Amino acid sequence: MSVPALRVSGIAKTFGGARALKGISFEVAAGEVHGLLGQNGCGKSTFVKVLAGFHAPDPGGTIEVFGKPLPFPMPPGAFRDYRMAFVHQHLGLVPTLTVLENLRVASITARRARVNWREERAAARATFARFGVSLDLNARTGSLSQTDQALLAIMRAAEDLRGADGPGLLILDEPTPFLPKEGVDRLFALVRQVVGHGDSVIFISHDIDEVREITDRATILRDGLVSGTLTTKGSSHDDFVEGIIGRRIARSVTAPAVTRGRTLARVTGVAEPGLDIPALEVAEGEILGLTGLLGSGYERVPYLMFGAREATVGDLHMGGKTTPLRSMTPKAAIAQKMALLPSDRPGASGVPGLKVRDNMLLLELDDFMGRFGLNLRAMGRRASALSAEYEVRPANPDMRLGQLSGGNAQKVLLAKWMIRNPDLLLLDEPTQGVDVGTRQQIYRVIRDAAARGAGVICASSDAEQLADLCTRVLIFSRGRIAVELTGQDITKDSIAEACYGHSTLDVA
Amino acid sequence: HADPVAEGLARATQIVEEHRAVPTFQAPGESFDIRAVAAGKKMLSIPNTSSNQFLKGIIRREIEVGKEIGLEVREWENQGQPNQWVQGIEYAIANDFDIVDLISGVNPAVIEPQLEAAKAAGVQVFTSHFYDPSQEANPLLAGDLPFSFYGQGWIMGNWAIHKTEGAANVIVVKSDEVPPTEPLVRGIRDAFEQNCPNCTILTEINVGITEWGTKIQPAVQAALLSNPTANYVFPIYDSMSQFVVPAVELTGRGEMVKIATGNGTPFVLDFIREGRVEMDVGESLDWVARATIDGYMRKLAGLEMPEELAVPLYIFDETNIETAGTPAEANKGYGDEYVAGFHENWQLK
Amino acid sequence: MDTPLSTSPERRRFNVADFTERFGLVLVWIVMIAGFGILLPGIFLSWMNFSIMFATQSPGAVLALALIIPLTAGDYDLSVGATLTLSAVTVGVLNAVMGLPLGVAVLAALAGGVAVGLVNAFFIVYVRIPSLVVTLGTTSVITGLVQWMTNSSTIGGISPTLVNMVMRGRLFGISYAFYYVIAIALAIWLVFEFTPLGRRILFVGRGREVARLSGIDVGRVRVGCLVASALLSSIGGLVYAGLLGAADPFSGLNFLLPAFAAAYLGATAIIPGRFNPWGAVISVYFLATGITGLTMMGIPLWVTSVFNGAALILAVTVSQFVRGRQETDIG
Amino acid sequence: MDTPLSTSPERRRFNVADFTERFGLVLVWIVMIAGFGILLPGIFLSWMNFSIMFATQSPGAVLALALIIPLTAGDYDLSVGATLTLSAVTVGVLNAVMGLPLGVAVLAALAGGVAVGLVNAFFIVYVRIPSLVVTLGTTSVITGLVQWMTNSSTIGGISPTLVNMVMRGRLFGISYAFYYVIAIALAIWLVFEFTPLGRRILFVGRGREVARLSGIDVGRVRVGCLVASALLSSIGGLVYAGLLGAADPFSGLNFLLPAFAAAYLGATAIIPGRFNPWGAVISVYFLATGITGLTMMGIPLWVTSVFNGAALILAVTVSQFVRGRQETDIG
Ligand SMILES: Nc1ncnc2c1ncn2[C@@H]1O[C@H](COP(=O)(O)OP(=O)(O)OP(=O)(O)O)[C@@H](O)[C@H]1O
Ligand SMILES: Nc1ncnc2c1ncn2[C@@H]1O[C@H](COP(=O)(O)OP(=O)(O)OP(=O)(O)O)[C@@H](O)[C@H]1O
Ligand SMILES: [Mg+2]
Ligand SMILES: [Mg+2]
Repeated sequence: MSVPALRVSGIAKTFGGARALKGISFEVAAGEVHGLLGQNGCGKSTFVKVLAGFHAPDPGGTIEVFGKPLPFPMPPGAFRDYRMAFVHQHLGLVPTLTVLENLRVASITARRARVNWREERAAARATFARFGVSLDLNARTGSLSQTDQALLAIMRAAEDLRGADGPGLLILDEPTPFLPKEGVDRLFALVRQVVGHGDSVIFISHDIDEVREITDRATILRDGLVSGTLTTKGSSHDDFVEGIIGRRIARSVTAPAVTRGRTLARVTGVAEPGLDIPALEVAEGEILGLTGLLGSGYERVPYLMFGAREATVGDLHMGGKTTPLRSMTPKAAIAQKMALLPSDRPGASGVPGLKVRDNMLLLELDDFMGRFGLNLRAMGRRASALSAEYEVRPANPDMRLGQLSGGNAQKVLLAKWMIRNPDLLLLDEPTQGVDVGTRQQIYRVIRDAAARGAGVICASSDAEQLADLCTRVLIFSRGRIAVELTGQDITKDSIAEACYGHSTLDVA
Repeated sequence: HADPVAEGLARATQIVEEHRAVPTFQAPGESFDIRAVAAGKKMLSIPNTSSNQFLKGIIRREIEVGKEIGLEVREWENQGQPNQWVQGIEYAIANDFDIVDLISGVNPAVIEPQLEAAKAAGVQVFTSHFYDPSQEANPLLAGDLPFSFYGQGWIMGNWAIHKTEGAANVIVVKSDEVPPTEPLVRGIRDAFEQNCPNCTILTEINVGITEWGTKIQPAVQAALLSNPTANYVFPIYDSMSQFVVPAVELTGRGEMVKIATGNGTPFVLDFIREGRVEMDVGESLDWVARATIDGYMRKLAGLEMPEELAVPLYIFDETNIETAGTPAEANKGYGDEYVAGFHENWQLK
Repeated sequence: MDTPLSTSPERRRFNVADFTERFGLVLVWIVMIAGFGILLPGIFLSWMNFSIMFATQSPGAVLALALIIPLTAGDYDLSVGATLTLSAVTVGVLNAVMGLPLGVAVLAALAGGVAVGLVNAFFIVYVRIPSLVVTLGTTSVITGLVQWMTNSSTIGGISPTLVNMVMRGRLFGISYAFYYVIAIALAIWLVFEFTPLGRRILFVGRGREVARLSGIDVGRVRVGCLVASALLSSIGGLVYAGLLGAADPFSGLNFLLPAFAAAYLGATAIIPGRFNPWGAVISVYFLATGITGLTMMGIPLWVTSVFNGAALILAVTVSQFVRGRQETDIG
Repeated sequence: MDTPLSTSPERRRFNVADFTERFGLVLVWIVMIAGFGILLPGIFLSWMNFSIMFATQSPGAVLALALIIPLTAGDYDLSVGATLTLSAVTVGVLNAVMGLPLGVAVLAALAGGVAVGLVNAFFIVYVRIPSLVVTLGTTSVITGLVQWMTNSSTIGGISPTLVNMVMRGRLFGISYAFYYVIAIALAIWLVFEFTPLGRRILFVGRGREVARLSGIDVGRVRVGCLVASALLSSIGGLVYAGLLGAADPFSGLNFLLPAFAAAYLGATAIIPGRFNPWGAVISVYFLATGITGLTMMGIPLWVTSVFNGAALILAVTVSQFVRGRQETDIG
């Protein structure tokens, strides 16, 4: 048998006192797509960062890439010598630099005498041509949408691998949460292409269907240890779920409301560049899904309603009041009992450097004012109780938010908004980077809110999530609402179909 | 009869009395027609820094005197940075000035290349009120009017002897980076050596000018606490005294420890009126300005330059402080006889 | 079901590393005091010595306290030194030169401080220029204005009432100046720790976008912090003028670097990783103790500069090693 | 299928706003020169005047250039002013006082600069203390050492060779000093714009974690930048000593704030949004032109301070309004 692409044995990593990896061993065969699965915080990203040389593992373990052992600590950039390429969980782009600089970072920061800008530009255009993408090379990367940024990171990794001679290893740490179905398809085509070349791929995702679609085998981590390796062909959806969280769960679907509730909020006359919504409303108890293809603009809606992004025209009607969107501010939105959970977790949703309890109770501070100022003890108790209620692990509110895994951080931030019992809950990719078990907990919280009479708007590119969670789904195309699905019509397939159906129609 | 303490005290008292008398004018040299020399000439005055009011006061009066005699005087405003002085001299060379006046503070050693350039271009660079007569002037200068900083220290020392009746224990606050410090402190030391066997300098605190505001006060406090016998503090430049006064008051030693200083800066004279400072050795800015121009013009006229800037030192204390005005002014209290004296000596009118 | 993933339980036990980190600076301070006490018997360990030090360092301490407010909100305010000077000379000019009543002069000085804060805030928050640039600029402008107001000369003759209220008035042998410092530190501590406002400032400093989307009026908080720091700086100016009984147009800037040093050093103590008032005050007095001790031993003053710098770096280094050399959140 | 995902096309057309932003400072500079030329006929608009200005401002310009290197890499280096002084007095002490040959003294001065850079880098990069804190500390330490080395006095009598190489030697009537500035700016520009190293620095400054994940040795880049800035500062010290023919132990710190101002002001010009050498050099001479003109008009000193600050703030404000008041990337 040929040399495995990756052989990991006994890799452990300790942060301070906490052991994120407790000695994992597994192999990735040459030419295979290998899934790496596990609950939030089980150590997947940590392992990826060990592989990239970002973290040095605890002494003892070894990693071989195509038979060559990695030296620890690894010199920066040495991963390229081992023909590895990465898409990191937070993409690894510098928002204030240009698209060109981010795309060609490996080449323009290599140990050479000078940068040939003409060549770099040509190479970048060639890359775009290959992927059928066109971005402004001079644009500030931060001004791209999250989706475009994800594409940029993926293209970059694929290019890194193309440059290597001999077989390579592509590591994708949750590349899909920002990608709509279409992007995922394209990514998978790319992955197959890469594997066709004889390269291997490690694919990390919480989306079991995706994993089943693309991988050959999958290693499952639980609690810092390998809990098993599955061969994809012989395993069912439930086998994966059981492997990941240790038990089976039934897929839950929101029960449709018997009667449609009163209209809670209505947005009218939105007309922004690339977005045109004459009217959109959400009723009490309704979970309204928004989706569409890349660039269809659906995900801007929650931000516009919340006053998080500047709007030019349009009004929000809610609670008998009409507010022009241009004068909407997050503060006013919160006063109207709205809540917004943004998709940019570390940048817009929570502060990684502050404690879980501070993040969790930020909106509730005034309620803890005692006679002598903030009642710190009561705050501690409340934070502990909430951590338990939302099953945040570890349930220590004195940890910094950044020390939690992505899924657990997401639960903290959901708790932050839910304790205010919002009337209108605006969500952007609420389960991005969240494992299947946690996903159910988050669904439960959202459904409870709806059952209480709140309206929910959920922008998501995940059709399955929309199908499970929503009572009504709007599919956007080119900034307009193209299709409305309700009741039994909402299925994963019908959503996907509606997305594509409209795109082909539009293009035609 | 051979009581060195009493004798020294008597000498000290006499020196103090001499400098308490309102100063009198003495001609710095033979009479000459200053207008004939000055007409059409241009002089650039570069102060150490334009934020020093003592220097600015002198230059303002130089400008006025210049108007009387037909000499065009300009100030080169600067913030005390040597490269600005360099720029000033280059400006003077480029714009055909006849004289550059480094008034009390610009150290010629810091700008030697420019002094050479000035010499080559025929611009005469003078210093005034910068060196002590005991110090060697920079050879690149066209001329120098030294001022007796030694005398200033000498008077301060004798003042303390006189006031303590021969038992002065002094803390000196100084800034070694400026050349006048050395002769000034030597003057204090000599006064004690010659006139007071029992007097001592307990400690000398050296503080860089830029650090006066943050370091003088704590350092003086520490010195006072570790020297319980101290009865005088000499901030040798009187602008230091604003930091010495609170140090003395905070240590609760105001009754016992007195402050004597030198330069005649108005706010310090106000301190004397308020009883927070005991004595200040002053000199008249106008007098300095006139004596400076007098010296330079003599040189231009081919006459002998005076060996020393003939500006008398005058003691301000509680007895005569009202003559300085309320609030005090920079030039009050020195009489005005000298103005007529210069006029006559310069053959004006 | 649901195995607990990590096993750090909530603990409220005594933790040596934690304690060392929080009170390390205080311990070093005590050791230093003891050391000087032995080297300088009878002189150093006197109430007098400490009471004087507490009073003398109070303008610097007020400045350090002023600084930590915008620093917590994520803005640098380099203009605190110049604002201190502006306030001192405003009192000097209005009270001593123009003869207005002290109360009026004090109010004008404080109003001047608020004005500086508003100007800073306008350019930083509204025009969105980096705070370092704006406050560098206003420092220069204020320095010029001060020179114009005072003609670059020290102004004496400030009403003795101010001197009485700051320096001459004493409680337990310590000038009132010290108690003003304590009162300000206490107020900041209470606001930072026990009010929603304090938390909002923290969030604004650590995550502007998060704060904004959480309904915090980020602009208003930043403006408030910049105005507060300018106002405190002008209080510092009053303390300085009261301490000297005069207004000195030059020294303010000299306080700037030590105040920054104290603010950062203070962020390694008491509440490590955050700018905090007690840490800042302790740092000011820690550095002052070293300098006073060295001066009393007759060490030349240049050594004190070296001490100041070395103490700052070493103290922060020690605290960094206690924390396992994590990247700090501040700075 | 492959619909184009985003549709902003690349453009290379002439753009008025863009041009204004890049060359606005230069235009304002030219207008200012013209203004002073009219107000000061025959004096201001002379080759001599400019050649003097170009030469005398060169130490400040070198310092501003030194600063932009670590600023680009995301670190503040406050110690550049102190390092300039250290280098100047090292040459003074070794050459003028101890009589060593000029070459040896110069090498020692440069070695001192490198040492300062390494010390800064050790604490910033290895111990992970914020750069502001470390360089504040080393500034204080170096200031003390300089006072010790020089006894706080100016040292004259430095070898005329140095003076010839810096000030007396002229090309087109301008002292060599100016060409050193240009050479340094050119070198930095080439490195920043045309070498992979330059981009590594930029990546490190804008996103440290990302840079590391991209395989850049972040630590080494930061160390290199800190050493480079200290080395350039010590070259600034040589220029300063050569200009004066003497070593002055106090002025270095006076250059610090103007150099920062120039670095930030420069980041609004030529390559707006990035610290860049031409912008920095132009800013130094822009501010110097204003001050020289005002001085020649006999405007009181305090106006120049106000000019300095106001020019900085207003120039950045104008550039901000051109950019539509976006948050800047620097700072
Ligand atoms: N720099 C760090 N310091 C301390 N703890 C860390 C650090 N990085 C990760 N951890 C901890 O290590 C554990 C594993 O985290 P990791 O990010 O690898 O999880 P993950 O499997 O990628 O989760 P997710 O699916 O949510 O991305 C978590 O408990 C996390 O809190
Ligand atoms: N802060 C910003 N500054 C400038 N342009 C921005 C900014 N944020 C977003 N944009 C631009 O606005 C457009 C819309 O951005 P948005 O992230 O909403 O994408 P979208 O229309 O939903 O498309 P996609 O489905 O690809 O995410 C994009 O072209 C993006 O480049
Ligand atoms: Mg992860
Ligand atoms: Mg998108």
